[in-house]
Amino acid sequence: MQQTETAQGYVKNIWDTVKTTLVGMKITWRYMLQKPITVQYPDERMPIPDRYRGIHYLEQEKCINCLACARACPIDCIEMEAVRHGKELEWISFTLDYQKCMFCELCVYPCPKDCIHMGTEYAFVTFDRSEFKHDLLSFKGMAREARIRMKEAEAKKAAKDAAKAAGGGKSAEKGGEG
Amino acid sequence: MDFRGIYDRLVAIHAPGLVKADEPRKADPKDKKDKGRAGDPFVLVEAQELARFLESCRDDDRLHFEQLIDLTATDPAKDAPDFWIGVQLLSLKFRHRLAVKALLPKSAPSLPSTVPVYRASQWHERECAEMFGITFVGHPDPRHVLLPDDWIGYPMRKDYEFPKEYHGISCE
Amino acid sequence: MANETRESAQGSSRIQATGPGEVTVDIRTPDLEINFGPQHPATHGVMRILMRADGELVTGAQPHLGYLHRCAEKIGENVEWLQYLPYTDRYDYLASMNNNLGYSLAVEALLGIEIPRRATLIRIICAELNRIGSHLVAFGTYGLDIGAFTPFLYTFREREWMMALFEKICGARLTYSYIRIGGVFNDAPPGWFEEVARFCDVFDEKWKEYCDLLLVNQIYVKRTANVGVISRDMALDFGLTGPMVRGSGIDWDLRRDMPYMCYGEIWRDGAFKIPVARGEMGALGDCWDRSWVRVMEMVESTKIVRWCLDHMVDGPVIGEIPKTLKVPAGEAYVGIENPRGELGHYVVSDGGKVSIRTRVRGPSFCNLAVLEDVLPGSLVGDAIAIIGSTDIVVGETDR
Amino acid sequence: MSGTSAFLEGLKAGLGEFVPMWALWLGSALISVAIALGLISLIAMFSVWLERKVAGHIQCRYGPMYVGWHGWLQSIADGVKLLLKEDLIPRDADRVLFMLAPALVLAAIVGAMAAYPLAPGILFADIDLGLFFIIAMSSMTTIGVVMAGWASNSKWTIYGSMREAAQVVAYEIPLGVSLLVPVMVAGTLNLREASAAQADFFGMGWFMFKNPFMLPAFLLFLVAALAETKRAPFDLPEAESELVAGFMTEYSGIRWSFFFMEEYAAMFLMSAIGAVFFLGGFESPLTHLAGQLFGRDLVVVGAGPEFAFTAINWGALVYQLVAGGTLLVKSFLGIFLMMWLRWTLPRIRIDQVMTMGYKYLTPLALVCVLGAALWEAGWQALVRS
Repeated sequence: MQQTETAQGYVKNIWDTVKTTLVGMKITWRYMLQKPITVQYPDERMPIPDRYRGIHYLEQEKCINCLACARACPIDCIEMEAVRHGKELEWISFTLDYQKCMFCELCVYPCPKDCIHMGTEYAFVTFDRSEFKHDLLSFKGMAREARIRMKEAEAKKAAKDAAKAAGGGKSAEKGGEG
Repeated sequence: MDFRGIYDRLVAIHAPGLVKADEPRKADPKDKKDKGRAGDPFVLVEAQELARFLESCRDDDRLHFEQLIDLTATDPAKDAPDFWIGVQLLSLKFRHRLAVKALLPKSAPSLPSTVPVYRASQWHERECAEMFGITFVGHPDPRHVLLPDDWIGYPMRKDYEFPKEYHGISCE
Repeated sequence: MANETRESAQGSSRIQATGPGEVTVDIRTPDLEINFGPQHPATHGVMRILMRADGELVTGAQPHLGYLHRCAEKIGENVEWLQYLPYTDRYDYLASMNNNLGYSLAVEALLGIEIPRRATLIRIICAELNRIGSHLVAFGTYGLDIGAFTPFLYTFREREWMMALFEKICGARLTYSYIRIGGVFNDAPPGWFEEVARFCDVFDEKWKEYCDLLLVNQIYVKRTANVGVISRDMALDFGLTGPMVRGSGIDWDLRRDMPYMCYGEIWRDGAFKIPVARGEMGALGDCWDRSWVRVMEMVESTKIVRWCLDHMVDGPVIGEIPKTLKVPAGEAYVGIENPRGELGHYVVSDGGKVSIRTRVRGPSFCNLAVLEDVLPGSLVGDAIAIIGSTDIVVGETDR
Repeated sequence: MSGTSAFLEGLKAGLGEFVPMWALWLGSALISVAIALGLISLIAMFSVWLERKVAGHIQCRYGPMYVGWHGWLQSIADGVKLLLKEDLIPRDADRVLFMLAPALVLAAIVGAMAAYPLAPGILFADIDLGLFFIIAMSSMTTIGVVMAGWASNSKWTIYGSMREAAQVVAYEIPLGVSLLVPVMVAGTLNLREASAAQADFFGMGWFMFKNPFMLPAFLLFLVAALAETKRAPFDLPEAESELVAGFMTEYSGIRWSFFFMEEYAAMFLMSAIGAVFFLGGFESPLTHLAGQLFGRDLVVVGAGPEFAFTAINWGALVYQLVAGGTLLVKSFLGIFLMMWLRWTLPRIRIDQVMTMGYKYLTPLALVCVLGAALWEAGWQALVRS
């Protein structure tokens, strides 16, 4: 449509324009009659693959509070706190700041117990910024099993000590203490 | 041409400012302190001669470095005396690369601009200037490129102190 | 050069006295200064171009960057080698896989380690798929800049599939962090390779459609041919790379000319070609040539993917990498062929856990510099076409 | 005599001396304006919905789906939203012109609507210069657009309005000239009469088939109409990727929606003109059939001076509805064609728009007129001999 020198070019210009327009219209017409490929989002959702990197979830029973994930995190958004009672842990917090988190999955790989995972939940919406600091713990304090195990371990230890005291007969006071 | 060939050619044409070649080497088993050097070989040149060196690299018909791919600076450590100026040259004709490195004293960070040789270095030099505080003498457009015009300090230096606030916006 | 153009553009409106009794009249009107961006539909992000215009004629342009500057290089000096990986996703966010690859290759060059072959092949598949995705965006949004809305959504339809493929293999849709130092994060899930093959088959049909709908459309041709011509010398002088340099008729592709990974092997097998513009619709190096190169590169990428699928081997996907990585002292520069050009990573290590310099040579940054020279003398509508044809990702120009 | 004045005469006769004639005129004028405005709103709403659906399906997506069946109430929801939005006027804008511009645009298109025949017997105004009137009124909108661009005091808007002015001036010529071809065949500028002239061949005697130069003239008209209504590929005044939103960059809320209504109403009018002058207007086999079955005239004008109309032929109402519906369907087909083109083609550059207008469309349209005139003359000679 510009700088046409020859009559031939003039006609060719018109011809090309009409032809390519019709070709394009044919393509769009074909698609208009097809079923759309989109889904109506909140009602239907696309399937989420297994490896999806969404909001984390923690297998708290397995976690040993080793801080490997927190160290691996490039932006230090994982913070955890737990009190150790012998072998058992009393959980206080395990927070992930989703304002910072960039879902890189680097925290998942170094875990020795394979207990932190990326979940499939992705829509994490809130009106308050502080809620983005998400606590991954499913319970605070100690698990019932852990408590039982601790009790058992203590009892065992006490029994052992008692046995030792009885066997050795050295210190009756110590046995009494346990 | 491989690196040796390029270096020999540079020596043969008396490229201005050429100091030496630095090639990766294995750690010396006898010397405990020597860790060796990994990575790519490069040639070391004098910073003040850098532009002329690049010109001879570009114009030599055996080297034929048509393109300057990258020009950057490095601040190796807080207490290091020098900046490193690193240049990557590329020859499309002979399919070879050359890494050029120049040491620029931190006390006088100024060197002639390479823009007359390669226009590609125009923005790279602007970036270096604002990030490291290196003056490229003769640069046609020495404004900031990435940082705001009123930015204080040279962020890519190792001794850079992060600002507490910027125009009232807290950076904490 | 901008000044010269401005002078010549305005020279015509100056009525010069030619003899005695005449006076010189200056009927120049002041140029309009337009702030093109940072919030503008055609800047592909937040970039600002200060344009001077004489009516519809652009007489000067000055790109202003930095609106998306996120200190990627400084961060590189403060986090560990492995931890920097997610940040590489974020400069060229349309081709994250390629960024991961470039960084990983640079660190591996320092480490001097061997990558398992399966990992290499998966890397190439991912990088090429991502090249397709990136060019789809480039082509689609270019159509959008020109004013065609529909091809944009068609290209995004295919890109959506590509992203779904990546979602299956690594769990993310845009910032993959999948290719890591030493290999790739995890092996492909079952059935993934078959789906990739299916994607390639479908794509072979679809790209012809884009050509019919947009690339050869007469309006598109007229809008892009002879517009924004970048000559050979200019392309070399400005250090342009990738489709920009191939669009100027220079036969150069790092995958063939400086092969990394096993691209050399694929090239020797004759699996792919390098599309180089021939100036079919107008002057060599115009916008049409660049968009043509991009479309053709997508086709070649599917061939590379097919080759890798055919030659896939079993085995591990990641080499032996210690948990806290210490990289031997030294420096390395590795440039790879990103969808936008040569993405260079210049890494310097002093033998520690943290690099002392991570330099990113973003192709968009270098390709953008040419605008200052190309824009003056074009129309405002052309300016958009030219900016679009450089296919910049602002995340990469600003890093 | 036009329908309205016949009706008014009848009313006057009926109401006798109670109401003065000027009040009747004024009342009917106000009612007409209200109907025209309502019609424009309805057309705009339906067109917006249609546009979104067409665009959606062309692009493999659904378009609006939630408000009503397939989102058919979406436009109403949007309209309510636009009404409730904050009315923004930029600080440095020329307030008077800024507020006047959308009103002027809307007023011009409402005025143009007056010549649109709802049905052969139901008209706002049966203007003998109907076609001329519509084109003149719809190019009035350009003044509003230029005004908007200037008053906004923004560089993007001034670009938009500059382009609009240049473009409309360039395309008025081929538009008018290409319409000369059917006008020549019809021998009238009146829309109703032009439509009636195509009633032969069982309602298929469309001008399109009556002259070999009609098809190229129609294509030229189509292109010129696209440019005239600022539709893609000629949407340079808006050019959302270049000029943000062109002349309406600074507008929001209800003022912005006026521009939108104008755009769709102008599209509708252009399509209607095309339908009337090329594609048979009211006429189709169905209309023909309805006319045969129920009679055509709505008002059977009596003979006596006391009673201007003696009876209303209610059966003819069916015919009127069918005829009006036919035109409406044809107009919307035209709108659909415009949408289809919009979602297929890229945008032309401004100098190419000018080149196309002056170097391609105008000469070609002139050739068409010449050819059609020669053909008509030859045909007439043939018939006579």
